[in-house]
Amino acid sequence: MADLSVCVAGVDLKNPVLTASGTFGYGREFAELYDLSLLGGIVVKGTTLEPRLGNETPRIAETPCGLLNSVGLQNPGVEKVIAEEIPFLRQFDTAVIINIAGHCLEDYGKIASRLDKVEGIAALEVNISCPNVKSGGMAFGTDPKVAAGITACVRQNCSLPIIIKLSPNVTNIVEIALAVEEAGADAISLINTLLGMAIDIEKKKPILANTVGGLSGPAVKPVALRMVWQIAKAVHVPIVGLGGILTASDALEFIMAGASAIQIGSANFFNPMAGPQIVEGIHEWLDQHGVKDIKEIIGAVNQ
Amino acid sequence: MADLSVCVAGVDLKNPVLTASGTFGYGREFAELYDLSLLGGIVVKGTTLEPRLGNETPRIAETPCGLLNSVGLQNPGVEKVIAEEIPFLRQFDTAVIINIAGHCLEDYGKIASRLDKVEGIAALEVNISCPNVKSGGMAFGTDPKVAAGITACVRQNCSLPIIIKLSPNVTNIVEIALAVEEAGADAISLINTLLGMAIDIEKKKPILANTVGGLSGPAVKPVALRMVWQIAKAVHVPIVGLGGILTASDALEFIMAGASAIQIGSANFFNPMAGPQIVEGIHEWLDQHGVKDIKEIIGAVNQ
Amino acid sequence: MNLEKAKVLDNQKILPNYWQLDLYAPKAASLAQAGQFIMLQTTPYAEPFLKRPMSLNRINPEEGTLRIIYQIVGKGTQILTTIPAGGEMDIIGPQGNGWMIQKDYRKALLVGGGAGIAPLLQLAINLAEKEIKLDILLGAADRDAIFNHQEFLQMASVSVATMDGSRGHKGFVTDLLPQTPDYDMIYTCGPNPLMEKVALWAGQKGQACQVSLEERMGCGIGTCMGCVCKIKSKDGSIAYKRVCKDGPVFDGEEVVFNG
Amino acid sequence: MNLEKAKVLDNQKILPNYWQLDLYAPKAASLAQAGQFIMLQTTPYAEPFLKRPMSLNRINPEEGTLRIIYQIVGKGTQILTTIPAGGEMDIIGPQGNGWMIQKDYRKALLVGGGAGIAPLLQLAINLAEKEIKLDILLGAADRDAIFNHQEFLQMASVSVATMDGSRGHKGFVTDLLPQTPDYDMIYTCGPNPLMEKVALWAGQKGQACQVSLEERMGCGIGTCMGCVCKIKSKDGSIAYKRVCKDGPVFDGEEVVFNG
Ligand SMILES: Cc1cc2nc3c(=O)[nH]c(=O)nc-3n(C[C@H](O)[C@H](O)[C@H](O)COP(=O)(O)OP(=O)(O)OC[C@H]3O[C@@H](n4cnc5c(N)ncnc54)[C@H](O)[C@@H]3O)c2cc1C
Ligand SMILES: Cc1cc2nc3c(=O)[nH]c(=O)nc-3n(C[C@H](O)[C@H](O)[C@H](O)COP(=O)(O)OP(=O)(O)OC[C@H]3O[C@@H](n4cnc5c(N)ncnc54)[C@H](O)[C@@H]3O)c2cc1C
Ligand SMILES: Cc1cc2nc3c(=O)[nH]c(=O)nc-3n(C[C@H](O)[C@H](O)[C@H](O)COP(=O)(O)O)c2cc1C
Ligand SMILES: Cc1cc2nc3c(=O)[nH]c(=O)nc-3n(C[C@H](O)[C@H](O)[C@H](O)COP(=O)(O)O)c2cc1C
Ligand code: FES
Ligand code: FES
Repeated sequence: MADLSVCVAGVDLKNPVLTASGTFGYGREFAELYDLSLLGGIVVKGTTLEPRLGNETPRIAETPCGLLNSVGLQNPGVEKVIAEEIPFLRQFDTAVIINIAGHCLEDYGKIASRLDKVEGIAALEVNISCPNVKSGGMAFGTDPKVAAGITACVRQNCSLPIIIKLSPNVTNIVEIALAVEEAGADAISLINTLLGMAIDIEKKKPILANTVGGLSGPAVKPVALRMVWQIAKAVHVPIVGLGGILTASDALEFIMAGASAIQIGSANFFNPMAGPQIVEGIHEWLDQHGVKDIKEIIGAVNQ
Repeated sequence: MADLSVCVAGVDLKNPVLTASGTFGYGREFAELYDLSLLGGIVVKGTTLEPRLGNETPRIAETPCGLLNSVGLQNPGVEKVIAEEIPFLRQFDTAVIINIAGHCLEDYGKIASRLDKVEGIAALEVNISCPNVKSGGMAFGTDPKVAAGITACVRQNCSLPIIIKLSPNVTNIVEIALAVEEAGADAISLINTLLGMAIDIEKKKPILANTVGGLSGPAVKPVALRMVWQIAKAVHVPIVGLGGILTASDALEFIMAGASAIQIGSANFFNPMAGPQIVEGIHEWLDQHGVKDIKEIIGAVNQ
Repeated sequence: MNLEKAKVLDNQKILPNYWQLDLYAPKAASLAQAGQFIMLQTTPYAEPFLKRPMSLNRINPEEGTLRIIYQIVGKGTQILTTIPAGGEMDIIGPQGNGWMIQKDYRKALLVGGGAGIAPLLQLAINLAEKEIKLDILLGAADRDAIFNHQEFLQMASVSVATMDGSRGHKGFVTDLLPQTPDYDMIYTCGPNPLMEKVALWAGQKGQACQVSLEERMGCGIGTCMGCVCKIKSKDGSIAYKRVCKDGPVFDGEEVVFNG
Repeated sequence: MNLEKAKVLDNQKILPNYWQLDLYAPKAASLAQAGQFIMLQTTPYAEPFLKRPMSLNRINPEEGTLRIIYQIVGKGTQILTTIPAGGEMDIIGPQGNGWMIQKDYRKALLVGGGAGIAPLLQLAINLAEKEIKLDILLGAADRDAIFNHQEFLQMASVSVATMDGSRGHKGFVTDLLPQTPDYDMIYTCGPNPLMEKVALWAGQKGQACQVSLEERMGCGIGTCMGCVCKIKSKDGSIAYKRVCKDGPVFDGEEVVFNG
């Protein structure tokens, strides 16, 4: 069997398949279906300092080969995550990555320092790209200076490996990637959702209460893949690719584009077994193609 | 029957349904299927001063609910379009809109002035957003100053109504829209394609010879609709909305978001009868909902 | 959580806009409770992308079957009508909490509107088996949207209201709510305004009430926070709870309806 | 241009990786010429989005039928295998120019590889009807990818080559090209390297040759410029021509192969 282990942000992952923030809860539901230790890692729902209610409903609109969401970071707050969720996740032999978000620079610093010494956390994923919150959120991820500022602030406030998660809603993704790399990111993950909208023509109103939301699912895959490929040529830190991955073949596209690991987001809704099936599918493909180590094909299209 | 006529860039259209550049050729093939006079207008393939060969093949890659293309503006050049295509299109009672593109500012000026006095042209659509050409193309549409510069240049070189076609590959679409409005655009059309990529994992190579291409089709609809809605609140010139429209219901979403007219692009591939069927479908919807005039629902979600 | 490839036993039109789908899904059928729902995938492709939540109208654990009654609304339900007997579809479920029934109930009222009538049939059967006396009120736009009438009549007194008067009372089904109710529990499912009215009325009359909510769902399994509703605690604070996991059935008093 | 809703008469596996699809499409069948193709929509949904180009293996204008032989390659052809007899699918076609046949031909060579064998059968039938003498060379990876062998044998001498030697010559089908050909026309369809070799050889031997190209298609009707190939004019200048409209059949000498 091929070696599937990869190293991202200094974290050794048994395989490159992680689950994406906001689509996997804290793993409890999926743990009923399969052993979470099969996954390379789990990225939990975006966590904020204080509990957050999130946006009004409807929060979900289906779109062609995808969906819009405007959940708006509903979460129980960092204290409850530390008290109740991390201990649950620690049971599994998989990397636990906490996705964090904030209203302002200070928030990011505070939550990073709060999580710094908590046992069982492999890394932080810093969401500077949420399109669903009024203040901050996506705006942080569309300006290279602000993005770098948040990266530096998280860096100063904790010693955990940090993965900066980028927004695709930008003219120049390479510029942002370089800025966060320079500011101390140990890895970069992308993409978060594309800002989108859907209208109910009978009601003559947007479907989402929040008017706009984040587009995810297979529809966005070509954009995500292009951005991974673009930044892979520019940065030196490892890249975690995501956006529309549904199958092992999709995952391999991202890996060949330059991602050292991938995340499965909306696919968890389409096929709750996507995680272990993609791990399995990658294994099979590598074996069939005589590839002994997945690291041989990371960035293969650029070689 | 409801009144479907709209006015865009000072051009009276019998209905708001146009066909999008690059997906309809010069109408010849579709003229075998239906009377082109049923359409509000036809936007021809991107036309350049000199003939262009375009990019290497493969130029097409299918993606979830959409496709990538990297045709790269293959066209016979403006002289041949004037000599052979415009006379053909003039036969039909529909607005003929010539989509133009150039390598540099000068090109845009020259082609605009060449087309200025040609009979049978309703308007120019200025493509500052083609992702498939090496120099210029999309880069023009991602910088508000450059976009304004091209708009002003076309404005100075012809008296035809001009529609500026924007690229969605930007952080701030409103900024670009305002810049081209200020510089003299009579209308704004959007979106052109999103920059995307697909990989053939067996060959470990991009599917497109050009590596990246433009994403179109239903997949992009939520992004297109969001951008139309965003700029509708900001600009005063009419908006032509497109991106993933497949049905009359999709078209009505764009109209309610603020578009005065819409274009049908990739849908022509999925369903060659999309044009007249969408005109018909809009008619039916308006009649069923007691709307006497389509203009009543333009921008309805913002009211 | 149960994932299952269900087999279509039958799929037929029962009213102009309503279809009845019989599935063979033995695992789901063995686990299911009245008031629960399944997430149903309409095509094997990624389009439409999301699964559709559908209540269980009948549960037959012995035969391993489930019945769904679905209204044709949009793309997904249109596609559902094209799947012939013998076809297969992926389901997740049963999901959610189901109706709460206490042993000591003696009399209950069921109020259903439109597609919301669907989850009341299995409930009525379970209540009737426990010899709980039932009153049933069914409402819809017109008689073409009233289904299961005969089945309910076998178990209870049934009153019907239609907006156009084509069957029963002409007007809202809530017009039929009694002045002096004496139920141990009131169960309601239907459009939000209907349930809101019933919950309000029940509160005013000091009657307990359960409502079964609908919300657009991403995952249907509790992970995405897409399907939440506003729930008021005793202390007045408001929290968002997941319709798919914490519901779909909630205490009528707790729910904050949006109008 | 002809749009038609074709009815599936039969759809069955003929080899491990090849299926045979019989369609009732009377309009298309009445218009079609050997060497043309149809654009075939695999689902009624927008996923997969593009239609698949498929050559006509048999054309029966009297019965209004068309036969396609398709190799399972990816998503679209996988889905095709699930469509039962009685099903319907949208098609556009016939498309393209078809094989050119001149009245005075007396002897022709057909060289097919893999799925490229498909459009040669109707061609062979048409040539045989005109009493043109035929030699046929068929090649594939292994014998599980050689189809229509029996049908060809009824009309011509047939030689087969497989890469693994499981049928006929072991090696490339182009190994079987004769030293001193004397054909009025050579027709070839298959992978590009095969056609390139045949075209080169034909050129060297001073023989005329037609090749049927494949390219990824957007529209399949000539409007998108997606499917072009490089064609060299007499004057040496190079133009892009559309495989879907100006082809798929081109003069072998004119085509600039990329590899
Ligand atoms: C717990 C629960 C139980 C339900 N039980 C039934 C039932 O027994 N019978 C029945 O006819 N209907 C029921 N519904 C409603 C049913 O799910 C929707 O009518 C259906 O999803 C519409 O799908 P569509 O593709 O036809 O419509 P579209 O409008 O094309 O769907 C687009 C998207 O919106 C969602 N959506 C649209 N309307 C609703 C709605 N009312 N509730 C939730 N999501 C919606 C769809 O699921 C899909 O994601 C139930 C809903 C919930 C939440
Ligand atoms: C004129 C013409 C005639 C053809 N005739 C036949 C035939 O008779 N029998 C047969 O088995 N195959 C034929 N092909 C090839 C056939 O079109 C492809 O194998 C098929 O489109 C693959 O679809 P898929 O969804 O299974 O593969 P996928 O790889 O999932 O398809 C993805 C996309 O790439 C396109 N694509 C993939 N491979 C090819 C290819 N080789 N040529 C063109 N487009 C491709 C698909 O159409 C689709 O748009 C023909 C191609 C052309 C251009
Ligand atoms: C319902 C939902 C909730 C999400 N919540 C978060 C979040 O809290 N934090 C975050 O960084 N990303 C969040 N995302 C974005 C995903 O993690 C992922 O970046 C995006 O969906 C693209 O991947 P996909 O196409 O595989 O879903 C959310 C996505 C969805 C669909
Ligand atoms: C094959 C193809 C060729 C195109 N060529 C052009 C072009 O020459 N000029 C232009 O402005 N847009 C071009 N476009 C973009 C379309 O006009 C349209 O903006 C885009 O496809 C989004 O609309 P859709 O999703 O309805 O296709 C092309 C699109 C496709 C698919
Ligand atoms: S639908 Fe995802 S939490 Fe309920
Ligand atoms: S596929 Fe569009 S021109 Fe040939």
